[in-house]
Parts: sequence; C-alpha cells; structure tokens
Amino acid sequence: MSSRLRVFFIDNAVAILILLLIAFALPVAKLPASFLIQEILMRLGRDTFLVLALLLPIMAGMGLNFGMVLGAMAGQLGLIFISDWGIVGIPGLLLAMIISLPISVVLGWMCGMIMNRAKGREMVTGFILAFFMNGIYMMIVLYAMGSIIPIINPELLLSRGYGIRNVVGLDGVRQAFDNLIPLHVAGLKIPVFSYLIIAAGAALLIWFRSTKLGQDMRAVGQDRGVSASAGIPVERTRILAIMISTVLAGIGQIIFLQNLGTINTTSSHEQIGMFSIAALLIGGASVTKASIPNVIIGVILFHLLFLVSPMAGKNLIGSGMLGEYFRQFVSYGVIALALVLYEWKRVTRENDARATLRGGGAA
Amino acid sequence: MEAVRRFISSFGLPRLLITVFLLLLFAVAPMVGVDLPSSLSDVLIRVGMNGIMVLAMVPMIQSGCGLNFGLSLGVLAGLLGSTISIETGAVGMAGFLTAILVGQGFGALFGFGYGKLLNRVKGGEMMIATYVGFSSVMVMCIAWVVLPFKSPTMIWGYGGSGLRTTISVEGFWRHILDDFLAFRLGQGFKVPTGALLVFLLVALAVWAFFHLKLGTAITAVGLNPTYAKASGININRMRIISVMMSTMLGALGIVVFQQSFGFIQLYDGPLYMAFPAVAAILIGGASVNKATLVHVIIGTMLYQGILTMTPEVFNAVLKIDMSDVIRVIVSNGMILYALTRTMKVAK
Amino acid sequence: MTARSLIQRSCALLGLLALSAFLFYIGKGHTLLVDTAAVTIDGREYSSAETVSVSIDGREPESMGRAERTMAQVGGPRHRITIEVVSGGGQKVEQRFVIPTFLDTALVSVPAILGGAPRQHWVTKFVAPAAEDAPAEEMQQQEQSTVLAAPPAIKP
Amino acid sequence: MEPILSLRGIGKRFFANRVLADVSFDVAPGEIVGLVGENGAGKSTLMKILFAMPEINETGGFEGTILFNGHPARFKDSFDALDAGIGMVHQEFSLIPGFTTTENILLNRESVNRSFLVDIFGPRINGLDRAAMDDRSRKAIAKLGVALDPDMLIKEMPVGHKQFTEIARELCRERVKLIVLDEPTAVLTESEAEVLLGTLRLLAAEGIAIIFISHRLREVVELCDRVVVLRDGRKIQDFPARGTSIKEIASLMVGRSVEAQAKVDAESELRSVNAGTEGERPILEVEGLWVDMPGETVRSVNLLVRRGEILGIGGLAGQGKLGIANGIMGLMPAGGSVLLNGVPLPLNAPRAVLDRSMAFVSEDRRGVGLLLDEGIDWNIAFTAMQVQDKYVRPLLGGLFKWRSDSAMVQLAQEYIQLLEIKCTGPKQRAGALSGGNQQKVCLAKAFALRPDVLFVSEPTRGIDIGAKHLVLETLKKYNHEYGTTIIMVSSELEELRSICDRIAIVYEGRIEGILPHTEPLEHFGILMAGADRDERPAPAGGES
Repeated sequence: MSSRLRVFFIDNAVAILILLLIAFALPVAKLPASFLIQEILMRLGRDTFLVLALLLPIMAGMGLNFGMVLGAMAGQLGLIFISDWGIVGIPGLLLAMIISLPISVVLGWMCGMIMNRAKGREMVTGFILAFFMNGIYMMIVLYAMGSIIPIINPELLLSRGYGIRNVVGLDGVRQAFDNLIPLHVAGLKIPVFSYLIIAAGAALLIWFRSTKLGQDMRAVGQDRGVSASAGIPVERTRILAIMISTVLAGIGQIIFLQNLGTINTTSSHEQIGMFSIAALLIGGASVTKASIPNVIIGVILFHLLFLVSPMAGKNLIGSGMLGEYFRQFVSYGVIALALVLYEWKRVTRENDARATLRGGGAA
Repeated sequence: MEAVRRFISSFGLPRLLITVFLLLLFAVAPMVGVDLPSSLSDVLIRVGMNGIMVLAMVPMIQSGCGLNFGLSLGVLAGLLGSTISIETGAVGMAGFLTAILVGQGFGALFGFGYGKLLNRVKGGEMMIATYVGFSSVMVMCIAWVVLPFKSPTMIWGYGGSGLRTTISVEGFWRHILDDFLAFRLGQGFKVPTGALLVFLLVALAVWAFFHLKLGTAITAVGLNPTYAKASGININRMRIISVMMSTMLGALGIVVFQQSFGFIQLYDGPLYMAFPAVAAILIGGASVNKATLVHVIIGTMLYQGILTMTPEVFNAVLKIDMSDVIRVIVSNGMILYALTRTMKVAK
Repeated sequence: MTARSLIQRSCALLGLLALSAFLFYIGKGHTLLVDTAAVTIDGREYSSAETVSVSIDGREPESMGRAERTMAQVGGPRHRITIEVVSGGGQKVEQRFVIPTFLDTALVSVPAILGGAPRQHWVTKFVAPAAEDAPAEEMQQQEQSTVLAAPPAIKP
Repeated sequence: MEPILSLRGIGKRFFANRVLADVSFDVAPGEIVGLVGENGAGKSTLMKILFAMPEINETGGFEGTILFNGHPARFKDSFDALDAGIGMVHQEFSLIPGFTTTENILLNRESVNRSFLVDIFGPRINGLDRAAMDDRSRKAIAKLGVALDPDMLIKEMPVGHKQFTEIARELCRERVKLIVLDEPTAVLTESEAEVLLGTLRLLAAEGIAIIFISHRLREVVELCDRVVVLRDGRKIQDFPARGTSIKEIASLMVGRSVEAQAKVDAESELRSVNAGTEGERPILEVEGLWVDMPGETVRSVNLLVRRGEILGIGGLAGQGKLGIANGIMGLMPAGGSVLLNGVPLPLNAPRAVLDRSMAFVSEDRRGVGLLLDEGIDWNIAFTAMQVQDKYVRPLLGGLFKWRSDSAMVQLAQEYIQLLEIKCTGPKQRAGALSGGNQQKVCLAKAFALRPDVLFVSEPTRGIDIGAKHLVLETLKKYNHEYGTTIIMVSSELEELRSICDRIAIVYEGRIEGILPHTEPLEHFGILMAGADRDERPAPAGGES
C-alpha cells in the first residue's frame, strides 16, 4: 500500500503543494468570497482556451510547447489590424481570428520544423524560439508597421509616425464575447459565450483525438521508432501537432485580450506561455500526460493563488510586493518542479525497465 | 574555392556572418560621424565587464551538462557577496575582495546543490537550469526584502527594511579594476587594463585547470561519459565540480561587472543574465559539448562589439534605434542555431 | 492532390475570404455625430424644435437643445434613429438609414430628418474643420516615453 | 506445389568482404522453413534483402533474383514488401506500450469512417471506426488460437502475449502469405514457446508459409518441415528436418571446410608450454555472477581462471558472453562473488577493479573504447593517467598534477611502432582512424596500464584480416612476455581455438562447458546450441 501512496504523491506533488499553499494563504488574505468567485469565473473564461492549446503537443510527445507564444503574437497582430480598420463587436473578433490563422499556421509550421531538428530538446528550443520570434515581432510592430505595412488609423501609431503605440485600446471589441449572452446569477456576471467557445475547443480536441491523425499523434508521442516502422510520417505528424497548437494559442490570445480590453503590444504575449504552462502543471498535468480536467482545475487553482498571494503577503509581512514575488516564485517553481519530476521519473523508469530484464541470482 | 568552403565550415557560417556584420559596422561608423575611438573603448570596457560571465559557461559545457541557463544562481551568490561586503562597510580593494570571497562561498554552496540536482536529471539539464534559475531569483527577491540589512546606502529611505532595487557602489569599489593601470591612447580611447587583466588572468586559470588531471577527466566526461566511466572516473563527482566552478565563476563575474557598471541590480536584475553569456560563447564557436578559451574571447568581443556598435551606427544612419531588437534577434538566433545543430564542433 | 480536393480546397479558401469581407462589411465601426443645428438643403431651411430626445438603434434616448451635437459609436451599416419632439407638438419620427462602409465619421442632421428632407441629405460625410484644435495633439504627450526608454531588467 | 517464395543465387558484398554468396532456396505455401546459422553467417542480411531495407540499396544492391508468388519481385522499400504479403516479427518488440492490443494490431492500418472534410484536410481527418477495428483484430486473434484480450494495454501484458500481438498484426495484412519470425522464442518461457509453436503449426496448416529463424535447435527440429543452414554467407545444407539431430545441425553450423581445419591443428603445435600451472590457486574465481546487460543477460556464471593462461569465452550472440566482462569490470549492474588472487573484488565499481590492475578492451570500440574527437595520445594515456597518475608532472609540490602532453606523445609513438598503427601522427583524431587501427589504440590503452588480468571483448570484429592477425599476435606476445592473464571473449570460434588454452562456452547466461582448444569443432557446436544435458560430450580435463 505505501508504495502506491508514494506513487500517488509523486504524481500529484505539484497539485497537492499548491492546494496547501492556497489553504494557508486564503484565510490570511481575507478577501471577500464573492470577489474571489467573480474573478475566478471571469479568468476561467479568459485563460482556459490558451491552456487548452498546450494539450496536443504533449499528446504528440513534444512536451510543454513554450513556442505557443508565437501563436499569441499572431493573435495580437490580428487584433491590431482590426482595431486599425475599425471593425467592432463580434465580427471584429472573428475577423481578427481569421487574420491570425495564416500567420499562426506559418509560424507553427516553422516552429515544428525547428523542433524536429532538435529532437529531445524540444522544450528549450521552443523557449529560445519564443525569444527569437519576439525580436522579429517587435521589429514588425515597432518599425515595419506604419512605414512598410500601411496603417490607416494614425491614432494607433507612435508619435514618430511609424510603429504601433505601446498600449492599444480595444474599445470596439472589449468583452464582446463575454457580454454576448449576459447572465447574472446571485450578483455574479458569468461570461456564457466565452464558456461556449471553450467547450467548443474542448469538444474539438476530444473529437480530434479519435481521428486517424489524433491516433497517429498518440502513437508518435509514445514511440517514434515503432510509429516510423509502421509507416506513420513522424516528422509531419509532429509539425501538425505544433501547428494546431499555435493556431489555438492565437485564438486563445484573442479571447484573452478581448476580456482585458487593451493590448500592451510589446509585453502582453511574453508571459502567456509561462502562465498557461504553470496553470496546466498546477492542474496535475505532467510533461507526457495532460487532460482537459487538468486544464480547468489548473486555471482555477493558478488564479486563486494569483489573487490570494499578494494580499496574503500584505497582511502577513506588510508588503504587497512580497506576495507578488511569491506568486512569481510559485509560477516558475511549479514548472521547475514538474520538469525535475518528469526527468527524474524518466531516469528511474529506464533503470526499472532494465531491472525486470535482470536474470538475477534466481537461476 | 574548396579552401574557402572548408574555412567557412570550420569557422561556422553564422559566426562568419556576425563577424562581417561587425566589421561593416566598424567600417561605416567613422563615415557617419561616430567617434570610433570612444566606441572601441566602450567595447573594451564591456568585454572586461562580461568576459568572466561568458567564461563561466566553459566548465559545464566541457563536462557535458550543456549550456548553463542557470547562471543566475552564480549571479545571486555574487549579489549576496556584494551586499554583505557593503553591509560591512569595507571600501576600496578590501571591500572588493570581501565581495568576491563571500560570493565564492555562496557560489560553491549554490553550485553544489545545483550540481546534485542536475545529476538527477541527466539529459534534461537545460530546461531545468532555466527554471531553477528563475525560481531562485524570485526566492532571493523575497530575501532582499526580509534579510536584516541595515547599511543606509542600501535600504529604502522611508521603509527602513528591505533593499533598494539598484544600489550604487560609488565610494566603495566603483571602477576599482577599470581604473587600475588604465591608460589612454589619444583622447577618447580609455583602456580598462585592470578589468581586462583580471579577465585574462581568470581565463588563464581556467585554461590551466583543464590541463590538470582533474580537468582532463572532466573533459572526457563531457565527450564520452561511458568512456570516462570505463576509465574509473566518478562521473557525478566530475559534473558537480564543473557546476560548482561555473557558479563560482558566475559569482566572480557579476562582482567584476558591478565594479565597472557602478550599480548592484537586485530583484529582477539577474533574471535574464544567463542568455547574453550563452549567446556570446556560442557566437564564439562553442557547441553544446565543447568550448575552449578561443571561443570565450572571440565570442565576448563579437557579442559586445555588436551590442555597442549597433545603437550608435543605426542612430547615426537611419535615425532609428533598432539596437535592442537586433540584440534580441542575434543572441537568441545564435542559441537557436546551436540547439538545432547536431553535436558538430566548430573549431 | 486529386482534382476534387483541389476544387474543394479553393472553395474553402474563397469561402473564408468571402466571410472576411462580410465580417468587414457588417462589423465596420462608425462615429455618428448627431447634430440639431439648422441646415439649408436645396434652398430650403430646416430647423429643429426647441428640445428633442434622440435615440440611436434603441439605445438610451438623449435630450438635445437647438444647436447641439452628440457622438455615438455604432457598428455595421444599417441603423435606426427615433426622434421625439419634447416641446410642443410631441411629433415622433422613426427612420432607418444606411452608412457607407468606408465612411468613418458621419454627420446625422436631425432637422433634415424631422423636416422630411430628401433621404440622401440625412447622413453626410463629416469634414473636420481645420480651425478646431485637432484632438491628436494632446495624445502625443502620452507616448513620449517610447518603449525603448532604458528598461530596468535587460531582456534576453 | 508452386513455391510462394524462391530465392535464386542471392549474393551481397559490403565493399571488401563478401557477406552472402549464391544462396538459393524455396518456401512453399504452408511450409515451415527453419533458417539457422552462426551470427555473421548472413541470416539477417538475407532478411534485409528480402525486405529491401535501405542499407542494402545504399551499399550497392544485391545479386540474384527473388520470385514471390511466381513473378520476380523488386520491392522499393519494406512497406512494399509488407503490402505484397510478407510479414516480419522482430526480435525486440515494435509495439506502442500505451495502446491496446487492437490499436497495436492495426497500427497505421486502422479502419476509418469517411468524413466530408477529407478533401480539404486530407485522408487522416477520418474518424476511427472502433467497431470495425475490434472485429478485424478479433478475427486475427482467433486465427492464432490464443486467448488475447483486445482491450488490454500492451504495457500491462505478459511477454508472451506481446509476441502474439506482433504475429496477429502481421496476420492482419490482407494478403499475408509468408511470415518471417526472427528469434521469436528468445524472450519466452518454455510454456509460452510451446504455445507459439502450436500457433505457427496452425497458421501453416492454413497455407501461410513461415521462415523461422532461431538458435534453439530443439525447436527448429521439432517445428520445421525443412532446415536451411547458412555458414559464412553460403548455403551449406537444405534438407528435411525429419530424421536429423541437433548434433548434426550444430556441427554443420560450426564446422569448417577441411583445409581450414588443417591450419588450426598446425598452429596448435607451436603454442608454448605456458598453459598455466595446474596446482597453484586460480587468479580469478567467479561464483554465481549475474549481470544485467541489455541483450546479453548473464544469469549465473561460475568460472575459475588460472594465472598466466589465455582463457577463451565463446557462444552465440545474445547468450551473455559479453555480459561477463562488462559485469566484472563494473560497467553493467552485476552481483555474485568474484575473487582476485583470493581477495573479494567489489562489483559495480569500475575504479576499484582498475586499481586492482585489471584492464578491459570493450567490444563497443566507438561507444566505450575511444574518445573519437581527441588524438591518439589522449586515447592511449588517459586511463593510465587517471588510475595510476602516469604522464602527469606534480606542480607546487604535488598539490596539482599537470598533464604532460610530451609524455603522452612519447607513449603514443612507442605504441604506434609496437602495434604498427597506420596514422598521420600521435595527434591524429581517433575518429579518423580505420577500424583495425582504432582497435590497436584500444589495446594500447589497456597495455599502458600494465594489467595482471586483461579482458578483451570481440577484438577482431569488423577489422581487416591483416589487423586481425597482428592483434592476436600482440595478445599472445603480451601473455608470454609479461605473463598477463588474458580472458578473450569472441564470437569467432576459429580465433578462440587458435589462441586460447581453454574455451568456455556460454549458453543462456550460464557456462555450458569448458573444453581445451584441441577439442573437435562439433563438441563446441553442441555446447553453443544449448544441447540437452544428456547429449553433452564428456569434457576432456577442464572443470565445468
């Protein structure tokens, strides 16, 4: 019995740790319950789709897709264009998604190709690729737009005549999805339409898992060699997994920003990758196994912690900054812990596998 | 034509492109009214500042632990050294040496724990190094607020507890190396001999270490761990030594950086400090498991050269400051190139 | 790539483009300047009543005096304006009008609609008179701190 | 009955050495043909040719023709062969652990429901038709006559069931007519093997031809209709299995042509007297040794090695002979007791073994034996430097040990002359040397340690004849001049008999028997094939 318990604790170490932290910080933060619930409901609608985008690459054995930031950039470019053309409301958001499609498809294809060249190091390659593409994105947004790429609406441009402003207001599309089907229950505003989109995304993933391509991805994820010898195009399948993940990340970023209502062009996409991955891991997912419940639990716990820790820091030691640092520590620490557990289990699994082969003294 | 192609493949195409780009910058600079001597002395000062941080990459690459994205652990040790040294109020060389010694102590301690962790996760070091680095920077952010520092130059004016984000080393050991034996060639060109001397000295020490029996063993572990194991080498111990060395060099590097920069940057300061050092050594031609002194020196000069020259030349020529974007693209582009290459070694 | 899938794929692509155009058309936002100042059309002078309450697309009605102007953000080409004269006769008029897609800011003349002027004069292109201090100036100061001012943490 | 498959004059040359020469045989539908032969006899190359594996075309294609179903077959790649109806069951399982039996059986041939999106997104957008898949896999399992649960995950399955899943996968191909099984019973228990043989008979009865490759001659005799024996790339014998015995097949597998036999006898005369003194305590006593080396598992080995002798360890591949050396030297997890000069030797501790002046020349030259990127001087001096502090200059009164490059170059030059290593100089990269010269560098590395006991694994594998001869001569010279006890592990029985005093044969992780080198070949053949206890020849003299 104890070994099974030990395995349970190791597998869910991350989730248990976070639950303890919240249980400790919640009473100290003394935040009103209604505020917390309202915030969690809003953030569920805002972030879940982004975390959903991470599931496919995990299924295809490429680990946590730090390259999803490329999709976020595509989504942001879409939003910049529609606010330039002045398209508002739901049509504006849908048009932004359509614009982001070709961009995230190309970026996803490129990311998949590069990751195929760095097999075994996909995660750190995605991580560095995100920084590299951030440089290119900044070049496009701060220098190409307005000069090479025509921008109609001068209000969007920086004072020097080219480059997009630091903060772009999305007044035309602010919370368009959230308020489409307004629902007030016991004083709480519930973004029904956003939940519908997330449900649609989840349904798409479940349906996709049962297609031939989904089955190929599961096979490639578990053993590239065997899949190749069975004739599955391994390289193409991995690239498709990354492409779909990047496209979903683009759409997720549009949902995220319409809820926020503003884009800060140079920074709102950078933290997305890290927050979504931290949330997924808090939900109990690992580098090789992730499911939709992990996504939802992860988003709830992550944001509960996100809200509670600054207040707890303020009430406990009197400085809000402490809580802020503690929150960032937990986000980074959770990813570090999950990665260590994954590699450590991989190493011990390899040794155990050989042990079963052991002829051993029992001749 | 064959000789050219062989040279390119040995020198590495991207490294060639960057060198040409830098030479172009140097050529264009005087034509657009950029004061070349002062830019060159800028480059030298920056080489003195960052050289040791790039050198800190060598031990872990040699031992096969890969690129040390967790260099920020060493930087934190150095920050602890500097803050404690200023707390004691020691000034001048005494202050500088206390900062270094205390930094080395913490560096060894952090390096040991960090090495033990990396030994458990062979194969997945780089990603874990990155996030262990990030989380320890955040832990230290909490420490900077909580630790009982009293020295007036460091704590927040009104609050009374917790350290300021940027602490000036003015009056303690600012430019203690840069001014040591510094001489000027003509009016603009100032050579920070002290810093360059220390950089070369430490580089020589690292070169010598890898000539010792222990250093040879570490190199073998990096090239072929099974070969090393078959020759009776304790692989884990060698890896831990290399990680400790890298972290201690990081601690030394940040203190040397601060004496030239003039400020200690706490809190978020060290978060992304590993990436420029990784990019520099890769631009120098190192690969994921082979790095030599030549790679360090060439890499630091090329990287810092680009960092200094792009803003000045671009401002003068195009009147737009794209240097920040170019730095991000060039440094991350290099790391990406190294990660996607197979284990080929550029001489 | 069979011929069939080639056709299907190009149809899907065209469909997507058509959808985008359609979204652009129905989603284009306009700023409506509802104006009650007197206006002369084809020699005939129209003036509005003392106070009127105007509501666009069924939104909250706004009461306006003789020569006032309010702004309303709207999305899409087809809109409905209901004007109710508060002082005197209590006349209530509801009219539909269409804004051309590429017209950003449109001037809607209440007197023209009340007075039954020819339809094309109801909504005219708004030309920003040069004299007025263009709103753009004070927006400038806000961005002086461009993004590249020395960022504290050196990004990788 | 017209044969389903006939090979006509199949030949193959890898650059210098010829691997297959004029091999022809037929396989009729429903017939089980046993294909036997020592490793390196050409069995796997033959199969690679049948399945048009890339390595064959890349190295210049093959001679002769293959007739399948009566007409010449030119398969582009292995998928072509699979579609034509030839199934292959590998030795190590190619199964997806997290998939169920059904999903594995139908891997990449799943039945799908056509979806309208096909034309836009391509064929892989179709949904899986789970019902049809279950039906197809049940039919295949039924053919096997074994109770396999279609929904069980592979990773929770006993080893035997995994084997049957692979066979079921091959059966599921529409027009399967011929199945090739490569060492299917290697990982099975006795009972599982019996069930497998039963299944194969069932399949044969249904008209499916089977090529059964195995080292377990007892099974080959029991199961097969005909047996084809390969040796050194030639077909030696092709005869009905009924009426032959394991003894006969074994000797055919190992036997040499007459003139080769004469050379062996001539050489054995000039072996000197130094065959180790009888009475004295053995230098190495091994008891109950087990070693966990993938593919070379050692179950329980007892061995006594006399001081100064050259002991050979032979046996077929995969029986565990390589495991012994790697286990004792601490490179692979091992257990049991090993005494060196009567003093217990710690296991799993490479350094302790090297300190007790034992050395090891690994069979995996490039992976374990060499630093490919460093020069010859580095490679030879490294172990001696690390273990015995040689080639280093003390600095600051011994506080630091400075690697003296000059001493290393001088040592390298010494061995370059001694072993005639063809190279451009002591600094040349080991990776740039030929196979033979690399082997000499590994030998030099071990000799530099001046060991008392030297383990040498597969010293002559993959090197040219000239280098082979020189390597063996050097080993003999070291044994005579310095009295080094040498334990040589090799799959080349020929070489063992020409250099070793006694040869131990390993079968399934145990020492099957130890024979003096003068014993006739057939006796070795029987031990190597794991004959049943009663048929074993009485070993002359050696302890077993």
